[in-house]
Amino acid sequence: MIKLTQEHINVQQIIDSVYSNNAGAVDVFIGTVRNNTKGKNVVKLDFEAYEPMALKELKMIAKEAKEKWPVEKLSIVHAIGVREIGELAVVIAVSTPHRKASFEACQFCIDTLKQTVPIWKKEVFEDGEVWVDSTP
Amino acid sequence: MIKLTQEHINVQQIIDSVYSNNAGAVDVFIGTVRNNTKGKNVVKLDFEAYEPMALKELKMIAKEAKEKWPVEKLSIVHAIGVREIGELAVVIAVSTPHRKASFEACQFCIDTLKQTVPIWKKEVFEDGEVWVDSTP
Amino acid sequence: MNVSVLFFGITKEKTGFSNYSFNLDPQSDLRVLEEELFRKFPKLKSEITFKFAVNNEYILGNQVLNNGDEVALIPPVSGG
Amino acid sequence: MNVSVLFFGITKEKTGFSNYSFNLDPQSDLRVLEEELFRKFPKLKSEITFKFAVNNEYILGNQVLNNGDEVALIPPVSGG
Repeated sequence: MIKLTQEHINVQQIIDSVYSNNAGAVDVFIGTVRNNTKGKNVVKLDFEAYEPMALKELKMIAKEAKEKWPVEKLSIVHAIGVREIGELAVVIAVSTPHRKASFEACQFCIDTLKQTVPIWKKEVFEDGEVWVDSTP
Repeated sequence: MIKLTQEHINVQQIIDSVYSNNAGAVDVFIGTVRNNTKGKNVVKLDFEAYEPMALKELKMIAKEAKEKWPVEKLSIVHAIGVREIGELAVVIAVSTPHRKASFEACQFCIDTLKQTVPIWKKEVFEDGEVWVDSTP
Repeated sequence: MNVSVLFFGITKEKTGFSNYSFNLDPQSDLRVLEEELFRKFPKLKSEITFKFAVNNEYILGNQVLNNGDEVALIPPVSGG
Repeated sequence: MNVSVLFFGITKEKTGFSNYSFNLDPQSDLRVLEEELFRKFPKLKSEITFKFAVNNEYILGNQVLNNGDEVALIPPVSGG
């Protein structure tokens, strides 16, 4: 399951989507909205995506992970739109026969997602808002 | 939440137990019962524990993880008794401010659990059964 | 020829547009489009950084554009 | 004095007991108990490996035992 969603992300559904009788290990990464960044209070986040390209890049990440590790199943779901503190921004789940590969593949996915996938996060503070990493 | 359980493990409950508004990352490891080991079909697993000592060792792992990484919350739940193919054997969830620590702390917990916690797994095959790693 | 340019995040904020159509001479490349963008939206040159994507693919160097191409301005991504 | 010995996994299977009480001389240590165990359950010596835990704690070397101690035979663990 690779998707972007305006709706609340259901972790259980994503985990269920990667279970496999051939897999003994599932690693799940969940990115949540923190109440602060660099010591400043965050009120909420607003995610924007270039959706067709973001989906294409997410599928490329999944493909690369499957080439590098013995992945049984892999799901990535990313939020679009406003998310309040504590809500889920991204969930990645990877099942593999043994545990080491599940950690490595999952970490590869989130690290690469943060570098390549055209999604942008606006941090909304009490006194203003800013696109993250938007200035040189 | 640190516990051993005869009941089915509820992943969502364990994930919910580690959410924190100060944490931006949760890593979850799920160990499931594979249908094979070293090429041989597995029917089910049977977990036995030295329960008071296993709980003590699990708490020591949690304590050590919290000393090494900026862990917000950490839960470990391990199955006791019979588990069929696809059922959950262990779930570990760790929340941290940033993602790298969540992966490292979670992997530390499962790696250490497998070395130190007095829990034993019997693999039941179609034609017999064996305590894993039980011979020199 | 016409190319459609999409703006996201800070590039949308700085230009005030989510998309804008440019009429370019045939055989124009990304550098030509970039000049037009900087002329039309000077803040893109002075205040931010971005990469180009053409038809959903990152283009690191230059590339000749075709009529109907979809060009996106990709400021530093921050998903996750 | 009495020490209670617990068996798990393969040690339970090989001895046929989940626990067994040993009556030892005062000041006996783990090596004394080990001899008693091997005498009573020869398969523990010849067929498997295990560590000792005393009162829920791994003991890597030797240790003098006390009346009422709970000693567990810990074969190689395989949780997870």
